[in-house]
Amino acid sequence: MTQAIVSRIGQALVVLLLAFTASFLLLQALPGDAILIKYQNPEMGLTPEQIAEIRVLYGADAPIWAQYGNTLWNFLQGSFGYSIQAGVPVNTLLATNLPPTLRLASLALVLAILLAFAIAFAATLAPFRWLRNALASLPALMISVPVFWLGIMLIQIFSFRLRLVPIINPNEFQALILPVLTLALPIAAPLAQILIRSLDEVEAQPFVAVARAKGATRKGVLWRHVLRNALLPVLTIAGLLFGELLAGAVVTETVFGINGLGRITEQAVSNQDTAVLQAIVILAAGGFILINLLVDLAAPLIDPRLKRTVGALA
Amino acid sequence: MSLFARVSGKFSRLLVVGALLSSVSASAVLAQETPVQGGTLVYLEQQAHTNLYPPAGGFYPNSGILNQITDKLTWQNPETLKNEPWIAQSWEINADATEYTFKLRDGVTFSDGTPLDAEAVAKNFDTFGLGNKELGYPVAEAINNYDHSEVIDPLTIKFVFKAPAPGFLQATSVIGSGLVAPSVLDQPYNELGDATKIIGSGPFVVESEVLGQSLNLKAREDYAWGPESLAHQGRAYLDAIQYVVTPEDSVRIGALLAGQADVIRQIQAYDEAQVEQQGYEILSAPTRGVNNNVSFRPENPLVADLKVRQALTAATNSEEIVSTLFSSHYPRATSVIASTASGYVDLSDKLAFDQDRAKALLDEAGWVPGADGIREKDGQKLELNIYESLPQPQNRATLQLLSQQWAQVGVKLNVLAGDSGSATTDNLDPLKTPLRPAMVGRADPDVIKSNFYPTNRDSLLQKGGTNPNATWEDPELNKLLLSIASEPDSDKRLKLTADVQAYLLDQAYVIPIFEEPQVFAGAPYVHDVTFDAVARPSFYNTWLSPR
Amino acid sequence: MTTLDLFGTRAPSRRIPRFDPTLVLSWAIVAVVLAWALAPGLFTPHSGTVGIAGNQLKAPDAAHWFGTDEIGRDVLARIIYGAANSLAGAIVAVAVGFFGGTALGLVAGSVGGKLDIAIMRIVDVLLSVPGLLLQLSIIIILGFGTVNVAVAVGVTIVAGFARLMRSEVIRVRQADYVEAAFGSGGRFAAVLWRHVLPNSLGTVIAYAALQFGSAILAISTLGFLGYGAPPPTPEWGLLISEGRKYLTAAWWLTTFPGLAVILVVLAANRISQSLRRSS
Amino acid sequence: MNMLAFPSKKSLLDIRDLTISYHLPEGRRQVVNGVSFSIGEGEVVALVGESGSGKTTTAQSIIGLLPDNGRIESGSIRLNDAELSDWASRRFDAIRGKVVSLIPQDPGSSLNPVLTIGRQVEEILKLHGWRDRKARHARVLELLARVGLSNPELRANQYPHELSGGMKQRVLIAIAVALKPALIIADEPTSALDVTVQHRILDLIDELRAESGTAVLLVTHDLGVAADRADRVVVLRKGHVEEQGPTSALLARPTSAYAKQLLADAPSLAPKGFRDAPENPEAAIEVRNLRQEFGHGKSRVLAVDDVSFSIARGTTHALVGESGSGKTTTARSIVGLQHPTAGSILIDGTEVTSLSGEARRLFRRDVQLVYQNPFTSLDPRQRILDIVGEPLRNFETLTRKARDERAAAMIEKVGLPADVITRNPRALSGGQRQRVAIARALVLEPRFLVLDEAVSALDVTVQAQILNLLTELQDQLGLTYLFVTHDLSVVRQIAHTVTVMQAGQAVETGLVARVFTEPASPYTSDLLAAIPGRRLGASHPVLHYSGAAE
Repeated sequence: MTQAIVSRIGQALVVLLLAFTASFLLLQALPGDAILIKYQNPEMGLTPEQIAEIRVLYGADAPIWAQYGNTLWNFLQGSFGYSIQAGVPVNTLLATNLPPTLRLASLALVLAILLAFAIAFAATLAPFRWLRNALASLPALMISVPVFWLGIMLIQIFSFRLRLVPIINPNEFQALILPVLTLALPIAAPLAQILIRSLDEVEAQPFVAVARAKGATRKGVLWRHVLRNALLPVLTIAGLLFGELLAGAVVTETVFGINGLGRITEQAVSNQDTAVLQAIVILAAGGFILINLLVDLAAPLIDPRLKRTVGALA
Repeated sequence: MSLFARVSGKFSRLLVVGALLSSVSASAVLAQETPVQGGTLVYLEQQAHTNLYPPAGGFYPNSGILNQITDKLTWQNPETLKNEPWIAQSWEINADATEYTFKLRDGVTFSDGTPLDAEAVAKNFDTFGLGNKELGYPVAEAINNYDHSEVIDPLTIKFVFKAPAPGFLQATSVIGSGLVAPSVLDQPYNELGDATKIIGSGPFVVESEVLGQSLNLKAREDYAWGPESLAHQGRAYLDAIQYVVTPEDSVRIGALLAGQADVIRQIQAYDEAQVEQQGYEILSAPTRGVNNNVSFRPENPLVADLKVRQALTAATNSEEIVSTLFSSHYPRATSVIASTASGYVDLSDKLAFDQDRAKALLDEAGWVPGADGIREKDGQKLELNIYESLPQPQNRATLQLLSQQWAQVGVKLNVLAGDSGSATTDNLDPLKTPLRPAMVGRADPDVIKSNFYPTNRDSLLQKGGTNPNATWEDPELNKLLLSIASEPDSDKRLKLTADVQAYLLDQAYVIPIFEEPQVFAGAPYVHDVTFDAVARPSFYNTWLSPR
Repeated sequence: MTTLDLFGTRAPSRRIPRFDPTLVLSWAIVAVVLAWALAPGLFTPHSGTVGIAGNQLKAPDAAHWFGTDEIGRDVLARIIYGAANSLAGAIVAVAVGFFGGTALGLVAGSVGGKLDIAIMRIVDVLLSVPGLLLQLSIIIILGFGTVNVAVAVGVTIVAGFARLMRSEVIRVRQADYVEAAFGSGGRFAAVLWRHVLPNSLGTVIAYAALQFGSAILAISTLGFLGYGAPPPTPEWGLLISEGRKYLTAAWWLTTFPGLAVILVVLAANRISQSLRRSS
Repeated sequence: MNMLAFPSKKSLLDIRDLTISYHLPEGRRQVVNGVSFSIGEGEVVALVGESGSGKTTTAQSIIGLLPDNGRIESGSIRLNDAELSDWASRRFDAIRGKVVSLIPQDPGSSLNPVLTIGRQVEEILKLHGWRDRKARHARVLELLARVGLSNPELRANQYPHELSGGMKQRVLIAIAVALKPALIIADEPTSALDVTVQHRILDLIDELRAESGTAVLLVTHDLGVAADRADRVVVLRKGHVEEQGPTSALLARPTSAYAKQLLADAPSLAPKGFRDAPENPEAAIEVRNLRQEFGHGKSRVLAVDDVSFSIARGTTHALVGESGSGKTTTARSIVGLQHPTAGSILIDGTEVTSLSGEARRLFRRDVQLVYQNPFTSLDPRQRILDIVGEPLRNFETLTRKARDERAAAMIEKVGLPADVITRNPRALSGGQRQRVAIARALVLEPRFLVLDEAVSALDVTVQAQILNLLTELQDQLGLTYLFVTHDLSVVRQIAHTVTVMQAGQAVETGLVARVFTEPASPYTSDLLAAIPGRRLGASHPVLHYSGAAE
């Protein structure tokens, strides 16, 4: 067991290193150049020679392998370099922008899970077949709506038409309602779909009939027997949805004008601020790998049959 | 001249000075109503500020803040475009405009308590005029030929120029010449993105900020040095201003109409009707600079031929663009610079829309229609690329209309959307981008030089400018531009300005489309938002009537 | 035992009748959109790219069912002409993901061993790098345009296809009929081609239909972030994202393309569901 | 037993003209059609029929657990004077477990994998009003002990996957009898279990039933089981009651044609004699000291441990044993699907264990395997003609036409109608599919055929047909069979010689007649004794071998 965990963590580190290398190469392939983008601004009135000097200052003229080595070495020491666009160390940038995104994303994930369960249970237990079918197709509708459009529509409806939640100068709680909802709905949809399918499949298992034969009610069986068995695929998918969460955060933060990792990502791509992007890739990949590692380790707690084997990533 | 907006049938209280051209009252209250002190103004900005080094104030989000927290040596009356005393009580200029001496007002302090004296002013202008390599400060665009400063006494300062600098007096009034405490200029340029580090002498002080998201200003209680000619003296009426960055157009306007904001910047022409219909007010101010235009890069062989450029000018129907996309606040361009800019001459006959002439010119130039309707010459198609410019109002729609118009004479214009990185790189390469949308706002003839001179904005990408590989240049144009920047006689300067306008259009280097305003919208209870000569809002006089 | 194991396998509670109106409707939507893509001229007299000045921002009426946009183009015509771009974009994206992912998954699942481990680590890397960031970088490298955007979206869905294909291949490989095919003298490649591939593809094709919908959404999100096809291309995602600026003045600009996307994505979802059930 | 405590003569369950149908995508399908029977208190009634006969549906309706799409169209189900046919599912909650309980078919999937055994047994007590935790716990341990599980404390804390199939079925029985219900519905309670375990489980049910006077409705496809255990038998076919009556009377003098057929086909009751041993045995297959290990280190498993036997040309050798005995592993080594750890396998002088690559592929021309499950051994996407023709494609360069002709001829030979060739396996019944599998195995005209539980998944009548077919083909083509099975009665019918395996070892090898009549090992005796149908045998003059076990 411990041996399995150790090898599992080893694999995760390999993936992380590969992700670092792949993203380094990808970012090197970007055609633009952050220094030019930042300093080729008419208001600055810099000559091409001056820009070249700045380039040397940032070490952007070193050969690729040396830059790779330097970047990797700095990363290992916990330093993510210097953002050319923002003019501050990337660590500083992350320190201010990571917490709001983490808060947004974790609340959205929690809400998504709650929503998914609510929808799945309603779709399984609703009294009429047409109602069950309608509820079961709700998630499909939810993932058919572009996230940014959803955000804008939510603002229009809840803030401007119904005037329930102010978008300008909201209090801390109000500030989170619409963004969290925007981010949560598209995440909740696939979770709900998996959960509905999973509940259906588990309900068809013989042990459910046995439990019913003991005299348990349908609801009781759903709670005591079906749910825990249906959780595993949901957990796995929830781990994989981590990436979606970041993509959603980019859009949500842009629509709502919130500072955060998502917005930083978008700006860094636009300005080709590679140091920032490299840090974000590693942070996101690390988060993804960690979450899926946790999912793997948590799975045996839900299903005792898995205690012996710890599977590959996710 | 109906450049200011007002609610029809109602009557606006206009500011005592400068009102005719640029001050707009956001409400229909009686003239007798007296301003009320207090309240917080919520101002929605489209983009976050980038850097608050005053010369970086050309960027609207920067200037919207700088204008409240800094004062300038002189105040340019938006009505007369004359420079009037502000921090400088009086000044002298020598005959050939190479020496300027300013007498400063006494008792002015920065918000950290340090005096605004000749030393401080010297430090400011030395940095603006010469830059600072170590700390990364670039040279200010508005200041030409600067040599050095001399502190005569604590309240007298003299600036010396290498060559005549007739535009300097006006330059002391622009947003880029806002005065900051000397300690600010000892910090690296890069760190001035943090608004809390900017210490000015203006009527408001930075209280707090969330970078990229919001900024709070509070009124400075001891402020007592507003421009002399303003009726309002002393501290600002508002207690505070809150800037909230709200990039989505629909969210800004929605928030205003839902009562969550008081003033918003950048309202598009199509939303104006909606705003007025609900009793809100459009606040529009002209920018008085180089008109919104597309500029040619003659280095590109496709547009190197004058006839092609002239043909494209004739193929452009700016009237249609204005009437389709814009409102009365966006007058059709009649010259390179706006009709409200100094030195303007009406050259609309050079900009006449005439498709037949365009076709004839292209035929003459050897471009004949090909099978697909696009003109060809030596197997090459007359196909041009242009990147849309995100900050300009409805630029994507404008360029698409332009593309439709040019298609009618057999020219293909591809409108490119790109990430800012690719756009920046490609826009430096005339072979990739034979055209580029441009505009500059500044109320001095220098603005033409700013836009076209190689070491400034270099709109045409000449040799010696931003494109290191450039080989093309127009020495005659550059000579004209330089002479504007250094002609001390103001009448001669205006004449030269007229010549440059004519020259640019004769050479068809640029196709002006419309005079670009800054359009704001305000709630009915917001009064007396004023604008400087180039449409930067000032909230010094602004007050909120009780709701 | 062949006894009907009815205590065990409860009949699924949400069955599909043979004639399912929602499924028929879904195919009908796809058919209409496909027809739009192939022959847009048959469905609208208006141009999809050229507007009529003076006709701008007209609310929906008899002449322009979905209204007109800011430079006087018919919104319905934009949607109809845009079908080709949107479908082509989604198809290219799914094709990249499908062929790339299927090839990787097939090799990993059938060869196994070290190659499997290596391929799956690559897939893990693809999964762990944020998809949106990958997409944006690829677009910047390849340049803007419908196909490039689609390729970028496609690359990010390779991983999902690869994992699914691998698990399907492993499932099918363990089936008796595959062993029987080896047992009756089949060579590796022949068995792969005749049995493993066809039997693994069913689920993967259902997944492809699902991804088709997601691809349309992903492309529109890129449009929103300013990485869409260049104007005046009438691509649906772009129509929604450009139209959103006019929400206060002209709701129809963003609403109708939005509905078009929602309907097609829903239809793709529904079709995917039916494909999954039948495979 | 409150409301059910009535005089024992009284009928407990009374079903009259019960008609049930399923609402399927293609329309309504009636699966139970006017079924009537009754069960007296304490009585055991067997509901016998093959797949699709409606026996399980009937049983489900009694406990109110019909699938969502199943509906009682007409008829009545009276349990102790209560009419259940129009009850909503929710009303059943009160009687389920308490008055009527269930022993399910497949113990492997009938326990919740994520809950401990103890909690699952406890649940039924909790649901029916046992509030005291301690009392519940004590009762759980008592029940587990009563159904014969050693160390109940430990078992209660274990998860289902830690128990064997037989143990799981004991747990399920504990649940079913926990509240001493009036009626237990036992739905094929032993068909997923090994024969010796089967026997013990049925004994346990009998015992507990006798103890509490509970009636049992025994749903089974196995006439032998019904014969041994039931007081009365109800024979179902296609939703109709073909015949019913007291067990002995029905078995002795069946009146309906179907019941007669069923009796004739039941292997355990088959009246045939043993097959004759070959005159001069020439060993075609020689297995010597075969050893197969799986895994390594701690998780190493010894699946086959020093097994040797030989098979004479043209005969059938049976490899018999319970699950985990190593019989299938041995068979798979012989067809070259896995490499044994040690030992040798000679087929016509060729050492199979050293074959690899192309040589192994070519060897497969001569040795073919038929799988247990005809539902998984045929590619669902191929046409029957292509399935049968595929081996030809692998080994012979024929035109498509020639190949199709040979395949079609083979299909005809195994007794399939010509019109199946263009269909998919899906469209065929289990028996037809197994014929296809045999056709595929024989199309290359191999000399050896290994049949891995090839008839176990089939209904008895179909099973009999396939066995006849195999015998015919052997006579025609001179084939040598290795027949792997858990079912001794089938061995008796088809094999000349037999090897009995237990826990990886061959405990006995010899002629079938000798092994059946004079088993040398006690294990073989156990196996023989566990064959159901002894009671039936007693009433049937021809069958006497069962006595051999005593």
